[in-house]
Amino acid sequence: MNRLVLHLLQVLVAVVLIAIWHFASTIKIPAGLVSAKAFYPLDPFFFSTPLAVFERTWRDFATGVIWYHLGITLLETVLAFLIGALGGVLVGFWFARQQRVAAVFDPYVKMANALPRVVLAPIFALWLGLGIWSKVALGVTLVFFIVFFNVYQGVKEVSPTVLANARMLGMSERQLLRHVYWPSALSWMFSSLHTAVGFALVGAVVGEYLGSAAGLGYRIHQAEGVFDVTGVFSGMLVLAVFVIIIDTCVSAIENRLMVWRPTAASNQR
Amino acid sequence: MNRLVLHLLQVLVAVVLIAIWHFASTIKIPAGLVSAKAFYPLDPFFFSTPLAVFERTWRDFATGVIWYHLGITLLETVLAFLIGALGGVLVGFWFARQQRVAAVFDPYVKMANALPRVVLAPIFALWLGLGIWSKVALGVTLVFFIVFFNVYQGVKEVSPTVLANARMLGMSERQLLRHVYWPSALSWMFSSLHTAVGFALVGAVVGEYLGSAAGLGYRIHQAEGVFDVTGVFSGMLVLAVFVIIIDTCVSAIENRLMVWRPTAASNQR
Amino acid sequence: MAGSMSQEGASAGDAPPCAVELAGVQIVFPARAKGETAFIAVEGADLEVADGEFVAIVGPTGCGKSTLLNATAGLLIPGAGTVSIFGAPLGGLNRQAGYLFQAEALFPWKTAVENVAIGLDVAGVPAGEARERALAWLKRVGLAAFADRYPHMLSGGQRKRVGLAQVLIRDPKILLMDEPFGPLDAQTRQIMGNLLLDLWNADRKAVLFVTHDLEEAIALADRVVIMGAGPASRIIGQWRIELPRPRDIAEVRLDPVFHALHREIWSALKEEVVKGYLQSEGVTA
Amino acid sequence: MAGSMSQEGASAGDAPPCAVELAGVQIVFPARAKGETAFIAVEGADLEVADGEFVAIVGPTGCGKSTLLNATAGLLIPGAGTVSIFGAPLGGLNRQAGYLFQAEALFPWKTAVENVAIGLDVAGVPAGEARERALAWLKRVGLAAFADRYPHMLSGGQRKRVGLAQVLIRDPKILLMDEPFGPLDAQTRQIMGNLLLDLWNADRKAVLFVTHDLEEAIALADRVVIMGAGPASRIIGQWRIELPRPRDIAEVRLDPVFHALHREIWSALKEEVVKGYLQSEGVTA
Amino acid sequence: PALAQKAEKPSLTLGVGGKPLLYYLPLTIAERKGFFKEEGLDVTINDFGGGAKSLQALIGGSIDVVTGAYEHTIRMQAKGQDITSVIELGRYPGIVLVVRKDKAGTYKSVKDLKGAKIGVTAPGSSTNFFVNFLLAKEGLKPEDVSFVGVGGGASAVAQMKRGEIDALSNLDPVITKLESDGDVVVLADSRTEEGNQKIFGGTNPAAVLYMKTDFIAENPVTTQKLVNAFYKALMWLKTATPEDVAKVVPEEYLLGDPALYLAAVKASKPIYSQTGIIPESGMKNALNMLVEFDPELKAAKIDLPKTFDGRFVAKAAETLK
Ligand SMILES: Nc1ncnc2c1ncn2[C@@H]1O[C@H](COP(=O)(O)OP(=O)(O)OP(=O)(O)O)[C@@H](O)[C@H]1O
Ligand SMILES: Nc1ncnc2c1ncn2[C@@H]1O[C@H](COP(=O)(O)OP(=O)(O)OP(=O)(O)O)[C@@H](O)[C@H]1O
Ligand SMILES: [Mg+2]
Ligand SMILES: [Mg+2]
Repeated sequence: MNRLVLHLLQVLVAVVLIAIWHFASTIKIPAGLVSAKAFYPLDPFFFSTPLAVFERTWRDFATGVIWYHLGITLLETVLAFLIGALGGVLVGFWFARQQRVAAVFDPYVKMANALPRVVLAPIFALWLGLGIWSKVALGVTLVFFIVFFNVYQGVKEVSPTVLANARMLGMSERQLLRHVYWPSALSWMFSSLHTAVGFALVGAVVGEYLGSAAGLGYRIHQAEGVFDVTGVFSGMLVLAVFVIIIDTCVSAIENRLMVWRPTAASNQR
Repeated sequence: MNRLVLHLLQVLVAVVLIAIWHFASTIKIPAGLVSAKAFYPLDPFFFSTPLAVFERTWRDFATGVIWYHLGITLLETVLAFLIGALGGVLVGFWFARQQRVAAVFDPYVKMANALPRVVLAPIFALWLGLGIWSKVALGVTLVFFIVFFNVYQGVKEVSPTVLANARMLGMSERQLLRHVYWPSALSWMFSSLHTAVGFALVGAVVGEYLGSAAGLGYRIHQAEGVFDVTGVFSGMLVLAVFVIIIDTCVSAIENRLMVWRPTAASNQR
Repeated sequence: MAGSMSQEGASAGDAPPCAVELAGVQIVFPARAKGETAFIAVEGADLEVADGEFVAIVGPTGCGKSTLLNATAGLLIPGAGTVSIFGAPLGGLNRQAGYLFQAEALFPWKTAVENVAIGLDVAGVPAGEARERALAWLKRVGLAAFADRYPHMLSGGQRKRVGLAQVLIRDPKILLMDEPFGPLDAQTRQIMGNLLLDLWNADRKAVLFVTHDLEEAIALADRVVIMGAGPASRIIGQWRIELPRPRDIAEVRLDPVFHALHREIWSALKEEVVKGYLQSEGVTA
Repeated sequence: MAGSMSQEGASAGDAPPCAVELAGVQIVFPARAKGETAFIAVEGADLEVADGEFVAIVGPTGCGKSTLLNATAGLLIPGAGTVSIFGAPLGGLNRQAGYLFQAEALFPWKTAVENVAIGLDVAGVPAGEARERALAWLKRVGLAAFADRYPHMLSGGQRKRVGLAQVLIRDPKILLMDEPFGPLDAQTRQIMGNLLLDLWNADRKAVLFVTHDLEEAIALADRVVIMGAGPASRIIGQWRIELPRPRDIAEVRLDPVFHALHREIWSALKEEVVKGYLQSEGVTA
Repeated sequence: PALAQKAEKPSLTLGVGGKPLLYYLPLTIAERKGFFKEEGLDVTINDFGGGAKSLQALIGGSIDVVTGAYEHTIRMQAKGQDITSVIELGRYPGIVLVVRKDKAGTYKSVKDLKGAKIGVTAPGSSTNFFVNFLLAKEGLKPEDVSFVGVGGGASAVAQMKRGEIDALSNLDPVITKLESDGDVVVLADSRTEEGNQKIFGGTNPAAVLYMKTDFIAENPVTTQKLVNAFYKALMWLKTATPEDVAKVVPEEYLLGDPALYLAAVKASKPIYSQTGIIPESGMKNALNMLVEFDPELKAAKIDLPKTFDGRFVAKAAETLK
C-alpha cells in the first residue's frame, strides 16, 4: 500500500466519522419511528456538531487565545512524559537487575499503581503548589507505571544466550546495561511509550481540570461549567491532534534506534 | 532469598513507611527549627494518621458497611479489566495481523488514547446510565489501550524463523494465532496486564467518584466532601490491598501459562 | 571447469512435471538504507528436481544455499526467474513442502512431543493420535526420553532431531532440508541418514538437501549440485551419483565409484571456496 | 575398553597449575515441577587442561559437552566436584576464558564489526582502534565485505565466523569453543582450523574444543577426550595425539599415525553412540 | 483613603471550585469589571474541580483566599483550622430540588419522596445536605431515599433526561436547562426570597470570601481591598440586568447557549448578597442544617461569630458610598 493510498484511507475514515457525527447531531429522527418523541441520535446538547467544533477551533487559533493554553499543556505533557518515562526506565532497570529489591517492593509498586490519581491531586497541590508541577506530577504517576512495568519485563526477556555471551565477553553490570539490556528492552520500552504519550497528556489535562489557571484542561473545565460542549469538543480535538504530533516524534526516534530489527522486506512473503 | 525472609522484608518496608507516616503526622516540628511556625511534616489535615486510618478501616469492616461498596467496586474493576483486556488483546491481534487496517487506524487509536477520560464521563453516563456500566466503560478505556499497544507490539515481535516454520507446517491464520502469535505475545500481554489491573481499579473508582450511588470511589468522594481525610485514606488502603489480590491472581495465571520459559535455575550463575 | 564438464541437466523428458523447477532464479536483498546497494545473493539459478529425486546442494558458506531453499519454500520472492512446483508457478507459500530450517525454529513454548505433533494437529489429526505418532517419531530419532522437555532444555543436536521429526512426520511431497545433521556426531549422523534414506526409499519424495559434508551428499543423493561462491553465486556444476540403491551410508563410502566422485567434486568445490574467500576480502571497504 | 587402555592422565607434574582442572564434576539440572526428577547430565568428570594445551572433546549428541564447557565458563554450578582455573577454584564467572557458544549468541542490534569490536570496547580500547582491529579480524575470517551487516542479514556460517572473531579478538588465556566450525563447509573449515592453529602456535593458550568431527579433533588437538552417552555421562577415554607441530590440517590427515588414532578412537566412540541410543529409547515413558 | 494605603500583598492567588458557576458570579464580575485592579490588586484565579479542592489548596498554602461555601468555615472550625469569611457573596444557597415531570404525579411534595432516587452533585455536598434538611422537616430520614452523585454539569442533565433519577437537587444552570426543556417540576427553590423563607425561615449564606485568619491579621489592608472589590461587584449586580451581566462575563460563558445563560442569570439574581454581611440568623440556619446530619459536627462546639469577620464589609460600605 503506498503512502498516498494510506493517507487517502486515513482521511476517508475521518470523513466518515465526521459525517456520522454531523448527520446524527443535526438531523432529528422523526417522532414515532423509534421513540415517541423526535430526537437527535447524538443530541447536540451533549455532542455539539462537527461544524461548530471546527469553527470554534478555527476561531481559537485565529484569535490566538489558545496558544498560551496550548503552550502550558504542552510543557506539562512533555515534562510529565520525560520525567515519567525516565523514572520508569531507571526504576525498571534497577528492579529487573536487583531481583531482591524487586521482590520486596513488588506489592508496594502495585499498590501505588492502583491509587486513584484524582484523589491524590490535593496532595500534589500541597507539595508542589498550583503551578505546572502538580500537573506534571499527575502525569508522571501515570506514565511512570506504564513504562516501568514494560521495561522491567523487557529486561527480563533478554535472550539468555546473548546475555551469557555478553558476560563471558567480560562486561560489567554497567556495560551489560548499555550493550545488552538497554537495546534488548528498547522495543518493550517504545511500546510502552506509545501508550504513555497519551497518558502524559491525560495526566496534564486532568491536573488542570482539577485545579489550575491555564491550559487546555482549564479551558475544557470552563466550557463544561457553562454547558459549552462545543468548547469541550474543540479542546479535545486540539488535544488529539497534539498527541499525534508528539507520538510521531516518538516513532521517529524509535525507527532510528531500531534499525537493526529484521523488517519485512519487499522480497519476503 | 527464601520466602520467609522476603515476607519479613516486605513487612519491614510497610512498618518503616507507616512509622514515618505516624511520626510525621503526630509530632510537630517545633517553631524556629525549620520554619517560623511549628508544623507537622505531614499535616494530618491532609494525611490523617495511620492509627486513625486503621481504626476507621477496621470499623468499616467490623460494622460491615464497606462490604457492599467493595463488592460493587470489585465487580466494576473485574468487568473493566476483563472487557478491556479482552478488547485490547483482540484488537491488538487484529491490527498486528492486518497491517493495512493498523496503518489506517493508527492515528485514531492514538488520538483516542489521549482523550482525558474525566471529560468523557458525562458521555458515558449519558449512554450507559449511572449503574456500574458507565464506570466499567471508564475502566475499559484505560485498560484497553494499555493492553492493546503491548499485544500489538508483542505479535510483531514473534521470531521470524519460528513464524516461517509455523507457516511451512501448514498453519492457517487461525492456527498461527493460536500456536504462534498467542504464546509468543503472552509475556507482552501479561506485562501490560499488571499495569492494567491498577488502571481498571482507577477507572472504576474515578467513575464512581464522578457520579454514582455506591462503591469505594463513592465513599472516598463522600469523605472528601466533608474533609474526612481519614475516610479517604482508609478507602485508598482498601483499594491497595484489593489490587494486590487481583494482581496475585493474574500472576498465578501467568506462571501457569509461562512454564516453558527458561528461568534461572539453582545451578546457574 | 570440472563442473560444466560433467554437467547433466536432469531433463526428465516431458511426461510428469518436475517436483521443483527453478528457472533463471535471481534473489536480491533490497538495500535497507540510502547509500547501500542491493545485494544479489543468487543469480540465474536453474535447477530441476524430479519427483522422487534426491538432490544434495553443496557450496561454500554464504553462497546462497539457504536462500535458494527459502525461494523454493516460497518464503522469498525471486527478483527474476520463476519457481515452479509440480509444474505450477509458485505464487505463495509452497504448501507441498516440508522445510527443516538451518536456524533454530522449534516453538519454545511447546515440549518436544508437542513440537513434533503440531504438524499433525494442524492437519486435523485428533490430538491423541497425533501424540502417539509424535512419540513414535521421537523414538525413531532417539529422543523418546526427552518427550516432555521444552526446547531450551535440550542440547543442540537434540533440538535438531526434534526439528527433523517435526518435518518428517507430516510426510510432505517435497523435503527441503538445510544442514539437518549439522550439529550431530558422525555416528548419529549415519543413523539419521539411514533413517532418511529408508523413508525416502519407502515412499519416494523429492528432496533438496543442503549439507557441508560432501561425503554425506554423495552417500545420500541421486545428484549433487555445486554452487559457486557469492555474491551473485550461480550453480556451477551437477553430478549424477550412480551408486546402487538401497544404500547404507557407512558401506557406500567404501565403493570405488564413491571415491572417484568425491575427488572430482571436491576439486571443483575447493577452487570455489578459495575464490569466494578472495572475493569477499576484495570487496572490503 | 579402548578408552581406559590408552588413558593418560595429563599429569603435568606439580610445577605450573593447570589452566583448567575439573575434579569429579557432576552437573545436575534440577527438577522444574513436582513429579519430575532431577536430570544428571554429567557425572564425575575429571579433566585437566594444562596451560597451552589444546584439548578436543568428542562424544555423542546430548552427552554433556556443552554442559561441561558451561561449567568451565562458570555459567553452571557443579552439583558436586570442583572447577579450578589456574589452580584457583572457580567461584563466579571464568574471567580468563573466551567462550564461543554453540547456539547463536551475537548481539542482534550490533553490526558484524560492532559485534567483533565489543570485546575490545568492554576492555576499554578506544573506539577507533577497536573498530580497526575488528575489521582486520573480519578480514581474517573472510567477512570483510559484511562488516556493516546485522546478524540477521548473514548466513549461518557467516554468523558463526563473526562469533569466532568476537572471541578470538579478546585473546583470552583459555578458549572454550563449542562446535565452532559446525555450519562451515569443509574447505572454510580447514581455513579456519589453520587460522586457529596459527594463533595458538604463536601464543599458546589452553583450548577446550568441542566438535563432532573426529578428524578435525585429531588434526587440531594435543589430546582428544571422549565422553560417554548420557544421562550421567562420564569421560570414558583420552588419547594423546602425538603428531608433529606445526601441523597443516589438510596434510596431517595423510599421516599414518593419524589413521591409526582415528580408527582406534572411532571404534570406542561408535559403541558409545549406539549405547546412548538404546539407553534413551529404554527410558521412554 | 483606603487607596492611599498600599496592600501588603498586592499579588494574590484566589481559588474557586467552578468559576463559571453562577454561584460565583460576583467573582467573575469583580474580575471582569476591573474592581481588583482598581484596588491595586493583582489576583490570579485558580479554578478547581470542586469547592473542597479549593479549600484544601488554601489550607495547604498554595492559594491565599477562596470564594467558597460558607459552611466550609464552620467545618474547618470543627477541625481546628482557623478560617474566617469576610464578605458574603450569596445569601441563598441557590439549590433547587426538582422532580421529573412524568413522576410529578407521584412525588407531589418533599414528603412523597420516600423511596425516590435523588441526584445530588456529590455525596456529602451541600446539595445533598439540602435534601436531607428538607426531608428532616417532613420527618423523613436520609436513609428513606437513595442518593446518587451526578455532578453539576451535563451529566446531571443527562441523568434526568434518561430517567435514571427521579428527583434532582442541583444548581444553575442545570436547573434552568431542565426547566426550559420542560423536563422537571420544582419542589423546593432556594434561589428566591420566598423559597428561602419557606425552607429556612430566612437567609442561608452560600458563597463567601474566606481565608485563613492569620492572613487577615497579617494583611488587613489587602483584605480590605479584596472586600472592597467584591463589595463593588455586589453593588453592581444589584442593579444590573441579565443582559448587562452577559456583556461583562467572558464570551465563552455564553457560547453554549446564550438564551439559557440569560434565563439562568435571571433566575439566580436574587441569591446574591445585598449587603455583604452575614446576618446572625443566616449563620444559625447554616449551622443547623449541618449539625443535623453530620455526627462530627454534632459533637463539635462551634463559635459562630468566629466564622465571619464583618469589619471589612462595614468599612467598605462606608467608604464606597
Ligand atoms: N536478509 C538478508 N539481507 C541481506 N543479505 C542477506 C540476507 N540474508 C542472507 N543474505 C546474504 O545472502 C548470501 C547467501 O546467504 P545464505 O544464507 O543463503 O547462505 P548459505 O549458502 O546458506 O550459507 P551457510 O552455509 O553459511 O548457511 C549471504 O552472503 C548472506 O550474507
Ligand atoms: N536446562 C536443561 N534442563 C534439563 N536438561 C538439560 C538442560 N540443558 C541440557 N540438558 C540435558 O543435558 C544433556 C547434555 O546437554 P548438552 O547440551 O551438554 O549436550 P551436548 O553434548 O552439547 O550435545 P550436542 O552435541 O547435541 O550439542 C542433554 O541430555 C540435555 O537434554
Ligand atoms: Mg545456510
Ligand atoms: Mg552442545
